Amino acid sequence: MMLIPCPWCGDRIDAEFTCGGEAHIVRPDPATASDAEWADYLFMRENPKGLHHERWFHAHGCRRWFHMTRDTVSHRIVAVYAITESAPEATG
Amino acid sequence: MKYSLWNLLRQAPRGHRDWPQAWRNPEPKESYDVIIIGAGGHGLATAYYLAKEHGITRTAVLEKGWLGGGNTGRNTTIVRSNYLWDESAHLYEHSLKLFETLSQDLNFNVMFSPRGVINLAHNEHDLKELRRRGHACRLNGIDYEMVTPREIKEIAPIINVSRSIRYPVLGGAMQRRAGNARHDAVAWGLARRADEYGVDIIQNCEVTGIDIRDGRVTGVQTTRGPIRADRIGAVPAGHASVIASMAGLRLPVESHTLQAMVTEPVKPVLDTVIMSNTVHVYISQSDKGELVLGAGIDGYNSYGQKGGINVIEHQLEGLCELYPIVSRLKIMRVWGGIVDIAPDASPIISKTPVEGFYINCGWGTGGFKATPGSGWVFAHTIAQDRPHRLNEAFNLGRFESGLLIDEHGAAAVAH
Amino acid sequence: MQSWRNSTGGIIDRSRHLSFTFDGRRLSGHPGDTLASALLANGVHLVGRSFKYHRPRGIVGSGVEEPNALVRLGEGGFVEPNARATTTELFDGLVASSQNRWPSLAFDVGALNSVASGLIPAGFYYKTFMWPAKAWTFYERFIRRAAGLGQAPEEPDPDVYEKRFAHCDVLVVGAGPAGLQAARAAGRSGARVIVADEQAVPGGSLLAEHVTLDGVAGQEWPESVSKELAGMSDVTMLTRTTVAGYYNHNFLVAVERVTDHLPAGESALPRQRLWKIRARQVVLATGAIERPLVFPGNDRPGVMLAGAVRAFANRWGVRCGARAVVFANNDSAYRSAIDAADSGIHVTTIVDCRAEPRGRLVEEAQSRGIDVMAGRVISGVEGRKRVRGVAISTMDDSASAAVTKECDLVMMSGGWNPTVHLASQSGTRLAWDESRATFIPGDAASCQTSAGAAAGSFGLAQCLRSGALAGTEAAAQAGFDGETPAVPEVDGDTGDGALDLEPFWHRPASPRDGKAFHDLQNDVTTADVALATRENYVSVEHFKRYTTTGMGTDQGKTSNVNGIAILADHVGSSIPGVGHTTFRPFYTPVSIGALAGIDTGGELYDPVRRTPMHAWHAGNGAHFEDVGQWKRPYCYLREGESVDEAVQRETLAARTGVGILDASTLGKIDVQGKDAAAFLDRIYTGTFSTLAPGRCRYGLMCHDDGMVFDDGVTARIADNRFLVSTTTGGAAAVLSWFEEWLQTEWWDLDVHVTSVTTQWAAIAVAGPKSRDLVSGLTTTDLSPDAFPFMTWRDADIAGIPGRIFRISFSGETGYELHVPASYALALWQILMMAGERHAITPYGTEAMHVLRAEKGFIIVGQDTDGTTTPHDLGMSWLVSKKKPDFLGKRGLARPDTLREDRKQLVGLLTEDPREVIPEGAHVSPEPGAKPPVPMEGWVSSSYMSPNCGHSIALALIRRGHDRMGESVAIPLEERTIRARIVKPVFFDEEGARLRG
Amino acid sequence: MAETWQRQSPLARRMPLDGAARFAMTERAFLAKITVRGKVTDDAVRDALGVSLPGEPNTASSGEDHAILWLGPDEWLVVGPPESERKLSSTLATALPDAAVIDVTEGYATIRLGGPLARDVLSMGTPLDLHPRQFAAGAATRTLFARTTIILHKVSEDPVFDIHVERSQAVYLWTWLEAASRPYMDLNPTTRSV
Ligand SMILES: Cc1cc2nc3c(=O)[nH]c(=O)nc-3n(C[C@H](O)[C@H](O)[C@H](O)COP(=O)(O)OP(=O)(O)OC[C@H]3O[C@@H](n4cnc5c(N)ncnc54)[C@H](O)[C@@H]3O)c2cc1C
Ligand SMILES: NC(=O)c1ccc[n+]([C@@H]2O[C@H](COP(=O)([O-])OP(=O)(O)OC[C@H]3O[C@@H](n4cnc5c(N)ncnc54)[C@H](O)[C@@H]3O)[C@@H](O)[C@H]2O)c1
Ligand SMILES: Cc1cc2nc3c(=O)[nH]c(=O)nc-3n(C[C@H](O)[C@H](O)[C@H](O)COP(=O)(O)O)c2cc1C
Ligand SMILES: [Zn+2]
Repeated sequence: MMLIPCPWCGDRIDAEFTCGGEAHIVRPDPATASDAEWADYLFMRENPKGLHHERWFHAHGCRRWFHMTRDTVSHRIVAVYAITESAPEATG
Repeated sequence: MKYSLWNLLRQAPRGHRDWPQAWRNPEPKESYDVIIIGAGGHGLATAYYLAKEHGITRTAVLEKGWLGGGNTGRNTTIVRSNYLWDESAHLYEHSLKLFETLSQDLNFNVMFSPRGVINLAHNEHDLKELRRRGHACRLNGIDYEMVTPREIKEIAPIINVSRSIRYPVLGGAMQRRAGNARHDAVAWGLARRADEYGVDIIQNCEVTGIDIRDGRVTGVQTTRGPIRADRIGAVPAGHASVIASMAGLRLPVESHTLQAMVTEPVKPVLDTVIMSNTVHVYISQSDKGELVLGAGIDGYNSYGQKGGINVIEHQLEGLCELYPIVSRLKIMRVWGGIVDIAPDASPIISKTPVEGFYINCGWGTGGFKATPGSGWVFAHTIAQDRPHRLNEAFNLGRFESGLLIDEHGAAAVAH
Repeated sequence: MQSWRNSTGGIIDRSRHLSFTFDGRRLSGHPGDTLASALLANGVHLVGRSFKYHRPRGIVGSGVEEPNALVRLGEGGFVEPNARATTTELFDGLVASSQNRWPSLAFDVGALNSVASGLIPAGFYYKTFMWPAKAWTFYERFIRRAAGLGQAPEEPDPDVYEKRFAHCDVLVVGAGPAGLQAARAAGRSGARVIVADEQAVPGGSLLAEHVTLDGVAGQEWPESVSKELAGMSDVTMLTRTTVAGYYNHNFLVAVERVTDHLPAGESALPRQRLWKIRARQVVLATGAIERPLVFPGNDRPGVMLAGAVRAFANRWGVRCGARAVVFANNDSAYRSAIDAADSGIHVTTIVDCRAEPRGRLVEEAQSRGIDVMAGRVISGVEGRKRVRGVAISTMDDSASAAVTKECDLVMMSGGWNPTVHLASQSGTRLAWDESRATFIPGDAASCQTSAGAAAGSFGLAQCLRSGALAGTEAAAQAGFDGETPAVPEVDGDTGDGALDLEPFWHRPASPRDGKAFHDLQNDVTTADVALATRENYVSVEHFKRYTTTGMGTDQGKTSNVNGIAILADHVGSSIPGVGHTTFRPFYTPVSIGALAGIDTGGELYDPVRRTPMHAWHAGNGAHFEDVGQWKRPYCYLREGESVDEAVQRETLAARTGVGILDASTLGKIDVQGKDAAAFLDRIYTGTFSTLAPGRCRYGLMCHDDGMVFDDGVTARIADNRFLVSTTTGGAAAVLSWFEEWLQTEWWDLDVHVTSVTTQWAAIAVAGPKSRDLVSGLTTTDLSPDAFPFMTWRDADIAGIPGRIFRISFSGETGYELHVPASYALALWQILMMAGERHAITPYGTEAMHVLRAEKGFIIVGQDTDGTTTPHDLGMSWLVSKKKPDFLGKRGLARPDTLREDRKQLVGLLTEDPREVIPEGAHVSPEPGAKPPVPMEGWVSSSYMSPNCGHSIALALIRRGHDRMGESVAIPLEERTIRARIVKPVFFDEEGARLRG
Repeated sequence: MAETWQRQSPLARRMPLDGAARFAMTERAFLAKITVRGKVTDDAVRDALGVSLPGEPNTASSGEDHAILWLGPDEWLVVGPPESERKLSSTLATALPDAAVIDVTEGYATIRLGGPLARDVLSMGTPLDLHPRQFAAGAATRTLFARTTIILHKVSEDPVFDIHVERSQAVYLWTWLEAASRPYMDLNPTTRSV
């Protein structure tokens, strides 16, 4: 049961959130994207063992989406940043 | 030495001194014809059928931990074949058939026990889904029958079929040929047989890199040094993405923790397997007496074999609803496995853009039942460099073309 | 009666007698007793039969480590199987019985297994029962009956349970000397502290010691610390509370046994309470567990842990035997021997496998007349249901050197294992400590530390000090600074806890030795280790699973380290080389009831969502169905009517008179903002920016792969405001879907979405008489010209400010009336009254389904399945070709979504108009073929239509749109139905009623 | 025709629990509740209602008639006296032209809890830390409760809590709280607030 630091509400139990999976997936231009690019966007994931940039939604709280960088093995939370921001450098 | 009652009797007075090793601990050779990554049930079955069906025995199965220690060793052992779509039904049915004679085939009792699996319906929609699946199964030659709450109560007297619970049991579907098998025995039996064929099962040997030249695999890097082979079959379950990334590929899977648990052992109270999607719990009783319980995945990517207690709580709330006598039984142990979930809840058994590199993954919460079948078709795919009819549809290309095999209905709750 | 109870000593209340029964025998004990101490006080040692061989078994330990003494407690619904006698508090009227024996504990038929034990070594079942092929299930039945320990209750549990969350700065697990000091330190700093201890009173091992701390008796000192803690407002002491699981980010789960120590039904309080604790810092002061020794016959009743014998003597005033032999490899056993002797047990001999045991303890033992036999081991035990004597021999087992000693008690001590379970669960790695021959916590994972015996300090003074330091440090880490409390002066402590231990794991067995068990509960012997080694199950995890070591209810508290050590010996490796298996929740088993809490049993399991008219439905024959969490009337049963008849009646009524349906459960989302229209254009396959205020439009939503996921009618309320309706089941998902796109992709859009599902109740009024009915309640002009199909108006409805929508899912002339929820019941009743003259008929979801199927309207989730596109549904007209993009557009352009041979929605008319095709049946081009029969589609909706006078069905059939008029076969089990493919509209194809 | 008296609140049929010394629970029917989303300035709100916007997340501000609860960075719940919702929404809509103003009066039910056991009973359902240091009077937030979502507002330190819950789940929540408190209603307060 992780303690997730919502950028708005502060530390809350993970059960209040839903995880939206990998972050920073760019939706390609549907007019020009190839089938492969579209499949890549829809389905292909890094799914890394280690640091993962991901999206979370505070469903039972402020109902805001935000970004989080978390270690998928230790569950250490390394960074939390706005949904409009790109991944912080240091956390690679 | 053959496993038999006769040999057990002969060994008894000798204190069982003469039983040989079930498998060797070979040192890795420099090269093999085929390397299988992952000594789970699927990897071992692949090696076994490569030898048995295709005469390929210069095979190494590389395992980063101990053989059978992945999801094969931590699943709730449900085996059934009543899937919705033809592609899945045929594949799982093939596997179920192999299970039916696996003990004899391997000369290792895997305790396949066709004690029946019931899927419960708790609302009209569930009933519709089960009926649809039932019609499909019948036409696919897979046994399947709808059962009424009364019949379910007769089969499993501990269930509560009262209409007054939150989600009453409105009916169910039963596959009588389905049931359980002993998870460890499946891995061990396959390992022993593959080893007999000369397959090298190399434990504590983690693959850390995949060597590719001109778009073809040439071997792997491991914690025990490089090993060469021009055909590599990866069967790493929860670690599929990790292996794929070594070959420069991304996969349409995400790794999640799936938990299971056992109660303290009690005398038999349940002789069948019962699953419920709506109430999110499934139950069976092992031969040792523990109730083996499972539910859904934790909702975020994880490579930790440990999940949250909230999932367990919710599952047990449902369990108490359906089986009120369990309330005073105690949970003895809870564990987790890392499952690789594909968007359509169907596996990927496929060639890849890298020549000689084959991938078998995406079994998610339900691949134990497919162990022999998956190995069988994957061996074929590797040996012939093309898929077998049974796994043709389970290719990577389907994500690009859009022909997914959506088994969420039949696979929703883990099993 | 209690002939083994001393007249003084211990912390029990001799002035009161508690009566209890064991296997029907009436016995007595005192407050403060556990079931085990009371049994022993009555001279009862034989308490159970072992798992596999059904060997007689006695009490081994005095706490949670107990592997053998598992009993069944209580009667009827209160039955609890597999309860440890050593941790069960005695109360008046307690009923206990032994398990896993038939017909009786003394004479157990299952003991035949013992005779055949040569045939059933570890893993024997993998090697046999394979012929004939189908026979396994036959054998399995017997194996299943023989296995399992206790018997499950047969009745539902009458008790209630409770769960709660808690938060603290410092959680201290264990209230022994280390834990109490830690709690004191943290408490004094002002931090919020929870101390949890599994025992009934704080004190831990101090309760079993004869020492003084600052002049206070060790058995009383804990009480004085508790008093101090009780005076601190932010400190909570939880006794009878086991911390059972350690989860991510310092989230721990503990079970408090609130009323288990009381007679059934005596208290209104919950039986158990599950604490879910988030702690900033955790101090693990969980103590240590003594290790048994492995020797032949070490499972006989009367063979006990030395420390347990000492505890029974010191804490409960009970002598575990008359004549004892001690078997030891370390000094702590001497303290136990001395205290046992002091309690009146005749301790004759200490068999010490160390060559030269020496020191003050040895002298003190000798001074009590105890014979110390150095360099010796116990090589055999006599007696079956109780120890009668032991054989003692040299290490290398020269049989000639063996002597026998009579005794009825063997006290063994193989050293101590720090209780590292929680530390390991938290992610702390364990390190092998050679001098103490045990695993201790290595560098602690974050925000957590171990103290006292749990950290490997076995001396009392060190435990007190390490606890105080740990508590101070934990508080400081949590932001509370305080002074470290002084360490009390200890008197009577017999040293620094150095064990001077020489490991003794086992002696290579010879067949005549008999069984030597390292795992008592699962009946695993040294011979099994040898077999596992021979067969190469030598990874510690294979070893565990092959032999089942540590897989019992005690999870190997006394067996794991011995098992690992013996394995290491066999494979010629070291103990750290072999490693240990994974520690997992729960530390001790946790009842399912406690984990479920009150969130079980009907409504409490999952919310029942009710519409404002629910009570009316319930009072008027509604037969409810669950749709998600909602309860919806499926139909309203009149007296003597079947469900089918009711549905037919309601369906007919809605097309001949007027029907009303409670449509309040449909999702409603208020979408507003400057970019609301642009937003909906991206969400829906169709276009909404062109919709005029006051008008409504039906739309489909797809995921970005092009598959339909929800549908509904959207009304434009104002230029910048829409009301989107969704399916009942999809409401929450659609709202989240909107939020996700708005926040994560389209944050430039000025749009806000808010659920108003429960703000508005909705009543659908359908039927030729609907206009007549509704116009009587409103001044709004309902004539088709003034108020055409697919428009809406603000309106006063029967005095209620609401909205009228001219929309219809039934395909009938009709209106949807939206009013604020609190008025909905009143409106419903007004409609029922006003509609009397038209024989108004409330109809349920099933009639609604039939009505819409007559019109060929789809239900997402029934006529679609996650692989269905709008084109498959024949709804290409709803898919904009002009918009540059919308969710799903690109997905629909993939090769397999463009194929012409996809399954497409069509209607089916059976040859026999009375025949209703079973829903879910499949269409086959070769119905008579042998399985696998090819399939080319399936029937998604199928009903008898009273309005058409024949059955109707919707189906998704391969290339269906091109196959109009074709006859297809639907093979069922016993017959094949023939049907004709038609357009999926069966009634009022032109929509005259809709628009009229 | 429908009259005001025919309005029915979701918990109209429930008897208030009056264990005032320990745990009390009652419905506050028909409170006006308005969701405000979007660009909102403190001045505009203060001008309209005489109450300022809560400055911090997880807090509420209260005036004589109105309370404003912070629910998210662009979301507030304005609570006013019964029967005032029409007026309140139009006041707000006028005052806040760039915001979305949605009347949710009927969409939520409100339950008021009080008594020394209130915090304990709440802790059985919510993972929030309700220690007065963490959740003082004036605190408010949306949070998880058992199997539903609630908006929790600590009205005063006595303590008094208001819970706003989606109307269709009001009976569930009420039933749940009643069951959770039942063992304690005939006893001295024995649970511990942690
Ligand atoms: C709790 C739980 C319950 C389940 N219940 C059921 C059920 O009832 N019925 C059912 O059909 N299915 C069930 N499943 C799913 C099932 O267990 C899996 O689908 C199946 O066992 C997968 O088998 P496998 O051989 O592919 O994977 P695994 O057994 O996981 O084997 C993969 C192996 O690859 C190894 N590996 C990974 N990376 C490397 C590397 N870099 N180098 C070397 N080796 C590597 C791993 O160590 C592992 O041993 C359950 C799963 C879980 C976790
Ligand atoms: N050399 C020896 O003979 C020897 C060996 C070991 C210990 N000891 C003595 O034991 C004492 C150790 O003191 P301590 O305070 O470290 O330990 P302790 O054993 O006195 O106290 C530990 C307490 O924690 C409880 N506990 C353990 N796990 C728990 C859990 N998961 N949840 C709740 N409660 C739990 C136990 O029931 C016990 O009450 C010292 O007096 C030491 O001298 C002596
Ligand atoms: C079907 C099944 C039955 C199990 N039964 C037991 C059991 O009786 N006792 C036990 O301690 N563990 C049991 N386990 C759990 C294992 O001990 C172990 O937790 C699991 O294999 C995962 O491995 P790990 O905990 O070592 O990571 C069982 C596991 C499975 C899959
Ligand atoms: Zn938040």
